[in-house]
Amino acid sequence: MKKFDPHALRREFPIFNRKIFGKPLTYLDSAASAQKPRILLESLKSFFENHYANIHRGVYLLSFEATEMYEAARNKVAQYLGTQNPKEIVFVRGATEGINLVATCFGKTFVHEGDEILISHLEHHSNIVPWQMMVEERGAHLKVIPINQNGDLDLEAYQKLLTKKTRMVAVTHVSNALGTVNPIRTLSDLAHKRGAKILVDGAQALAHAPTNVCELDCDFYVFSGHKLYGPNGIGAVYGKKELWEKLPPYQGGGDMIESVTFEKTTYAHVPQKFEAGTPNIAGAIGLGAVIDFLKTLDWESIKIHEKNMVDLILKGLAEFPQVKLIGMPTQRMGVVSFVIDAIHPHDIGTILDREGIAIRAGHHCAQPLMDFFKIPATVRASVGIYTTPEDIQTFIVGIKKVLEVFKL
Amino acid sequence: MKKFDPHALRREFPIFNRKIFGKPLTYLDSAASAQKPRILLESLKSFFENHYANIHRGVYLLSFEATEMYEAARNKVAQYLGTQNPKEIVFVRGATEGINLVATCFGKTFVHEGDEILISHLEHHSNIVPWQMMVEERGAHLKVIPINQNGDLDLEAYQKLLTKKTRMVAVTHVSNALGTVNPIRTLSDLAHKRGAKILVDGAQALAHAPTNVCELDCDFYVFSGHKLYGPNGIGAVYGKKELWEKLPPYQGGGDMIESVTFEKTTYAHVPQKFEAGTPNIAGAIGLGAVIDFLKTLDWESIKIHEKNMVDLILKGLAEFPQVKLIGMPTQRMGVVSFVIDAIHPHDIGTILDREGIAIRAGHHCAQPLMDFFKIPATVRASVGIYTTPEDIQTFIVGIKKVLEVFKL
Amino acid sequence: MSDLEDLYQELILDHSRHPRNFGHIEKPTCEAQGYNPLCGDKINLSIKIQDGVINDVKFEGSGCAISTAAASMLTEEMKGKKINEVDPIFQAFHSLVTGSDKKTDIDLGKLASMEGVKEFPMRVKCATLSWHTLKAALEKKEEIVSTE
Amino acid sequence: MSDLEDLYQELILDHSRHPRNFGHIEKPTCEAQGYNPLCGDKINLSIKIQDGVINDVKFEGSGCAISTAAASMLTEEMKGKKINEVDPIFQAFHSLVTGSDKKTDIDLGKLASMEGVKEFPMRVKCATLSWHTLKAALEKKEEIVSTE
Ligand SMILES: Cc1ncc(COP(=O)(O)O)c(C=O)c1O
Ligand SMILES: Cc1ncc(COP(=O)(O)O)c(C=O)c1O
Repeated sequence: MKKFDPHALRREFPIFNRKIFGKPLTYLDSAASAQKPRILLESLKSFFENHYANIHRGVYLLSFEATEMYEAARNKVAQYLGTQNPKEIVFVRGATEGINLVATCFGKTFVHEGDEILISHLEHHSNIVPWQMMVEERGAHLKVIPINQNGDLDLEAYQKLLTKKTRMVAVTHVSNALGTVNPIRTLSDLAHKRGAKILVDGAQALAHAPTNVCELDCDFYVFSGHKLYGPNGIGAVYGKKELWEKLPPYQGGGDMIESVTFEKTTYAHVPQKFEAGTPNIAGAIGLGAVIDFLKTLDWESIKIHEKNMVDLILKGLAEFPQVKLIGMPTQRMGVVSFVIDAIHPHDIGTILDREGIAIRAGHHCAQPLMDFFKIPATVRASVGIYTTPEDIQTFIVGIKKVLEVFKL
Repeated sequence: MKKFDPHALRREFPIFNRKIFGKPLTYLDSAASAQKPRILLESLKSFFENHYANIHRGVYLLSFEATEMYEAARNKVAQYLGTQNPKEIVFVRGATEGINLVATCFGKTFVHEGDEILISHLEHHSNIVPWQMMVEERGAHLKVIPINQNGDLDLEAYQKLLTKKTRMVAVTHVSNALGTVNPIRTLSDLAHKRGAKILVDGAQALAHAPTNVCELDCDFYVFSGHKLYGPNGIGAVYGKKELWEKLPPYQGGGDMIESVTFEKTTYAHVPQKFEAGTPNIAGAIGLGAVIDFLKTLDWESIKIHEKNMVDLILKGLAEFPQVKLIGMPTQRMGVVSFVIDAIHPHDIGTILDREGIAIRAGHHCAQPLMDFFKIPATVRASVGIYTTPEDIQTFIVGIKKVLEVFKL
Repeated sequence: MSDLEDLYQELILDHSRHPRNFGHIEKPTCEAQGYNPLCGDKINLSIKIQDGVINDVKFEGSGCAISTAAASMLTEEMKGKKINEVDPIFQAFHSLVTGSDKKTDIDLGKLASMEGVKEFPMRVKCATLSWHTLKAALEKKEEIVSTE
Repeated sequence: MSDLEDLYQELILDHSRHPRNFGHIEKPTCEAQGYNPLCGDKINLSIKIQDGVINDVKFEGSGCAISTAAASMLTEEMKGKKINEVDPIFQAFHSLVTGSDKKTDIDLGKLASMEGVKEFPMRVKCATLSWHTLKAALEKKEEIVSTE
C-alpha cells in the first residue's frame, strides 16, 4: 500500500494534461462519471493486442485466455464487494440495467397484485422508473420513504411504511444529488425483519470507499464501472445466490441457455443465465484491471482526504451569502449541491467552464428530489480520488467570478 | 479508397504478431468475434485521455465534446446502414440485446393472444429465445420456416406460413452456422404484403459487406459491434421511425425520461427513450472510429477476396473423403461448417489449436439447426477481411494433421 | 471584452432579470410549450394574431439567463411583425448565434445583443428555444417542442 | 512424444472408439447426468452398488475423445471399488490431469494414461466430467451436473 498522495495519484490520470480554454482541467464531476487511470487503457491494449477472442465454448488458446480473464474479472468484482462466491456477480451495462434486471426478474417471481415496493425520495431516476414500470405491470404499488430538509431519510416513517405487503426496499447507498449516506445495515435489518428484500444502488458509493455486501446484508447491490474509474458499458449486480436461483432469466440468447429446441428451452446456471449474448468482455477485463489498481490504494487516507475536499468546498461556499446549500445530510460523501439566488445553474456551469472547471448543473436525474426542495436544478460539485485542494481553490475563485459576471 | 491487399490490411491488426504455441496465429473464428484494428485502440485512447466525460446534460466542454462524439458515432452507424436519420439508430449491447429489446417492446404493443411470430430453422439462439419468451408471455405462437438439406430457406413454406396472424418475421441475414445468405428483400416484400413486420439479424452479415436497410426494406436491423471489428458491449438496432415511436420503452432510468414524478413519468423521444442510463459511450465512439476505417476499404474487392478464401477452404476440404460439409447454401458468406466422421469437433479444435489455428467447434448457438442435421456440433471456419491464402493453407495442413493424430 | 462579458452583457442580464411580456395571453390565437432537456428550461408562448400580424405575444416559464433573455427579446421584437416575417428573422437570428457566415440585411434590433452566444455552442439551444416554440405555435403543433 | 501424441495416445483413442461398459444398467442403485456446455458433451452414468461396493457401472452419451475415454476408463477402474475409495482416486486423477504437484501413492491403473491432459488445461473439464457425474450420482444429486 502506497502512502496516499493526491498529486501523485493524479498523474495516473492522463486527462489532467488536457487544457480547457487554455486552463488546467478542474474536474468536479466525478459523480457523473469518473476519469480513467492509465492502467485502464493499458489493460484494454494488452487484451485487444494479445488475447482477444470471444469467450466461452472456444476450444483454442486465445478464447481460453479471454474466458479466464473475463472470469477473473468477475472474481475481482466479487472480492471487491466482499463476497467469496463469484457466481453471485452478474455483469450488466451499468447500475441502470442492473436495477431493471432485478426489478423485472424479481417482479415476475415475487411481486403480485397489491404488493408494495418501497423506494426513497432520494432516488436517482434509475432507481425509480424501473420499479414504476414493474409495479404498473403487476398491479403492485410504489411507496416512498420521505426525507427531511437536511436530505436524510425519515427512519420512523420507513418503519411504518414497511408492511407485510412490502416485497422489496430499493434505496441508494449514497445520494448522487445531495451526498447523503444512507444507513444501509439498519435499513436491511428492518426490511428483513418484515420479510422484505433490499436492493442497494451503489452507483455513488463504491467510488468513495470499498464496501462489503455481507456486512450490509443486502440482497442485491448494483454499481456502474464508469463511476468507479472503469470503462463504460460495464457494471455488475451482486445478488444472494439463493435469490438469483429463484429468478427467471432477463434477456434470452446465446450463453444463457443449457439447451434450445423450438418447443422448450432450458436455462443455464447463475450467473450465465442472466448474461445473454456476448457480454462486454473487454469492459469487464478493464474494470478488473481498475479494481486491481484501486486495491493498491490506501482507502483510509482517501476517505479522509475526500472528506477534507468536501469540507473545503463547504467552507469556501460559506463565504458567499448568495450561495444556498441544498441538503445538509448528517453523513455526506463526495457531493455538494447548491443554488445561487437569481443565477440559473446552467449559467453558473458556463462561466465555470471558461475557467476550466467541470461541474454538473441540472436535476441530476432526481426530479422528485428537486421537487421536494422546490427547485428545478442545482449546481453539483463532486470529488474523486484525484481531487486536490488546488481544485477546490480554483472552484471557489470560479464562483467569485460567477458573481462578478452577474454583478451580484 | 486504397487498393485492397489483405497482407497490408492484416498489419493494421496488432494481434497477428501474437504467437500461439510458437506458431503464427491463423484466426478463422471471425464469425464468433472479429479482431480489432489499431484504430480502435487509438480512438479509445484519444477519447479517454482527452475528451472523457459523461454525455448529455453536461454544461462543460468535455461533456459537450463527449456528447458530440457519441452522437457522431450514431450518425456513422446510420450512414453505414444506409439511413439518413440517426434517430432511427438505438445503441444496445449487441445483437442479442437488440433482439430482446424489439421482441419485448414490439410484443407489448403489437402481439396479442393467438398471434404468430415467424422465425427460421437457421436462427441463432439470440433470434429464437427472446421470441419464445415473448410469445409465452403474450399467449402467441412461434412458427418456424423450414430449410432444406442445403441449408436454404424453403420459400414456398414461408409463403404458406405467412398468415394474417403473423405479426413479425425474424430472420437472420447470414447464418452463423452455415453461411447461408437469406434473400431478405424477397422475405420482407412478402411479409409486408401480409401486413407483418420484419426484423433482420445482421450479426453475421455486416462484417462481410456494407448493407442498406432501405434497400432491404426491413423494419428492424440489429448487429453487434464486436463482430464488425469494433469493441465489445456495443451494437445497434435500426428501426423505422414510425415503428420506434409506437413502442413503449424497454429499460427505465436516466436519459430515457422527459420528466419524473412518483405519480407519472413521461418518456423522452426516440432514440433516447430506448437508451436508459449511461450508455457505452466509449464503445459507441470506438465503433464509430472502426466504421470510419471500414469505409476507407474497397469492399467490392473484399467481397471477391472473402469469397475466394471460402472457396479455397471448400476446395481444400474436398481433398479429404473423411470430411463431410454441413450445409451447401446457394449463396454463402464467410462461413464453412463441417464434421469428420469419428472425430469430435472439440478434438479437432484442440489439434488445430496447437498449430496456431483458431476455429470454433460446437453447436454455434444454433441447436435446432444441429438437430436438423442430426449432429451435436460442427467445426466452423470463418473468414474476415484479414484472412490470407496462407491462413487457408495452414488450416488445410492442420486438418491433415488431425487425421494423422487420429490415424484416419 | 471577454467572451463571458460579451455573453452576459448588461442588456441580456437586464432582460433575464426583468423579462418583458412575461405572462399568458387570455384566449390566445395559438400557443406552444418548449422544453430544453439539457438545462430543464421550460417555456410557454402564447400569441394573439390578427390579420396575419402578431398583435401580442407573451411567455412564461423558467430558464437560464440566455433562454429567458432570448424569450423576452423575442416578444419585444415580434410584436407587430407579420407572420411571414418570422421565418427570415429566425434564420438571421440563428445565423447570428451560431456564428454562421450567412449575410443578411435583416435588422435584428435588440436581438443583435445575443451575438456573444456564438462563442458558446453549448448555449445555442438556450438562445433558440423560444424561437422553436414560436414556430411550433404558429404551425399549431400539439406536442411539446424539444431542443434535443 | 509431442503433446498431441501424448494426449491422443493409442489407449485413449481405443477407449474413445470402443468405449467399455457403454449402456445403461437396469434398475441402477443411483444415476446422474453430466453436461459440459463447452463442447456439448452429455453423459449418463448408472451404478449398481452392493454392500458399499460398486458392483457395476455403465455410461451413455456422446462426447469428445477425451471425455469418452475418461468415462470408459472410469467404469473399468471403478468396478469393484468401495464407495469410500472413489474420492481419493478422483483426487489423485484430478491432480494428474491438472499437473498439480500433490504426491499420491494411489495406483490409477489405465487412468494414468490421461496424464497428457495436463498440457491442455482447456480439456481438464472433458477428462473430469464423468468423475463429477459419478460423485453426483453417489450423492444422489438430482440436478444435471455442469462443468461450468
Ligand atoms: C445513485 C445513482 N444511481 C444510478 C445511476 C445510474 O447509473 P448508470 O447511468 O451508470 O446506469 C447513477 C448515475 O447517474 C446514480 O448516481
Ligand atoms: C446470427 C447471429 N445472431 C446473433 C448473435 C448474437 O450476437 P451477440 O452475442 O453479439 O449478442 C450472433 C453471434 O453469436 C450471431 O451469429
